[in-house]
Amino acid sequence: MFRLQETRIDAVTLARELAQSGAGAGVTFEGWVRDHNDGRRVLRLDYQAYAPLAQSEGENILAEARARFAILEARCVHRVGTLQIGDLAVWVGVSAAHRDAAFAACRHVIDEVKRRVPIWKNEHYADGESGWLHPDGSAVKAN
Amino acid sequence: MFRLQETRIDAVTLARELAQSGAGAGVTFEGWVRDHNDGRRVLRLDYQAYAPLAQSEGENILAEARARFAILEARCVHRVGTLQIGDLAVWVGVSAAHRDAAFAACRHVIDEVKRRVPIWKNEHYADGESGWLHPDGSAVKAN
Amino acid sequence: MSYCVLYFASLRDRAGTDAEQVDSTAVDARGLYAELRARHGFGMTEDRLRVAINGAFAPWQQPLRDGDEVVFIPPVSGG
Amino acid sequence: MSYCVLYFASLRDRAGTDAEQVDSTAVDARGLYAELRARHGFGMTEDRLRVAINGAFAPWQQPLRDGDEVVFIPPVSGG
Repeated sequence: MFRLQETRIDAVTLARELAQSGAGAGVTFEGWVRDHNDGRRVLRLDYQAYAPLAQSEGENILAEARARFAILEARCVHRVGTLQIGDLAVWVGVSAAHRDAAFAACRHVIDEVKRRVPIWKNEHYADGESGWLHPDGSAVKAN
Repeated sequence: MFRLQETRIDAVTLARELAQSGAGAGVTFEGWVRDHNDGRRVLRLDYQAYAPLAQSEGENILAEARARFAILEARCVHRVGTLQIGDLAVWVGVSAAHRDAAFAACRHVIDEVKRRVPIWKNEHYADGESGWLHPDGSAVKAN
Repeated sequence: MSYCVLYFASLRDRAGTDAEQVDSTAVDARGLYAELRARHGFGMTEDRLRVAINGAFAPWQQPLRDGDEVVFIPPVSGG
Repeated sequence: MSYCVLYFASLRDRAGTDAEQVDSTAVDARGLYAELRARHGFGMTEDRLRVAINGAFAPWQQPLRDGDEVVFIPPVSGG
């Protein structure tokens, strides 16, 4: 299950859905809005997504994780819209019989989501500037 | 914070305590009681601990994790007593600015807890047998 | 031919719109981007972008058909 | 001398108690375990155990003092 949503991510409910009687290990990753990035003070941020492609690419990543690792469940929810410091931006949860697979799959999912899913982050800084982050090294305020 | 407890582990409250404004990543590990182990059907299990040494060894592990990885918080709670299938037996939570450190530290803590902390698991099987697990290969029902 | 182009992130800011209908003689995304880059002054070169056609990643040289939805995907930064 | 020995897991089951006061001439944990192994019929050899004295891991040859709390730690299986 991959989902984009504009409302608060309910990690408690999501985590509960991972549990199964055959599962011995659950690993979750939560990505929160940090108050700083690259030495600059961040006030809030906006996420934009190309929703249909983000959805299908997110589902692809979860399917790959299930094919590649001995896991039972893999889920990911990503916020879009405006977020404040401390808000949960992305949640990944994986359950498995054993912890090796759960850790590896959880890490794989968040890495691939950050690498491939068409979602963009616009950070608003304390100095009044803002800019879309294009993590291959393009400058903030790239055009 | 390392803690042994006989009552249900409240993962929700524990996870909430990890959050900080400088934290961008939170990784949790949950170890649940599985309904099977080594091909045998498990009904329930008991955990016994040598509490004072478990406590100090658990604290040592968390201190090592903080020294070795760029993390903000690392916490672990382990149940003792009788647990049912699906019960949360151990919870590890780590927060950090970045996910590399959070994943590595969380993995390190659960691995070391399983390796070093004097806690023992007695599995009760569907066939009526039971036995302490001594994971270096000693037989179930070892004396 | 007429294409529906969607813009995201810095391309959206630069274009000043999230979508536009583009009448163009370009036959693939490469030609279309060159045209739009000149029109809007996008700084990003083609090698930094990926292309999606009708909601799926596609090669730059895939022939476009009338009515296609075309999206130029800047480096992503989710998570 | 008198030691307080605590038992856990399979050693507790075998000894039939979680703790006992042991009067012994053993001067270290190695000697004490040999004595208790003979008494209770523990199957586990010394190389599979660790020793804790007064709540801290300790070497087998550390001299024991009267009143010490001694624990033989079977391979752990928490988590």
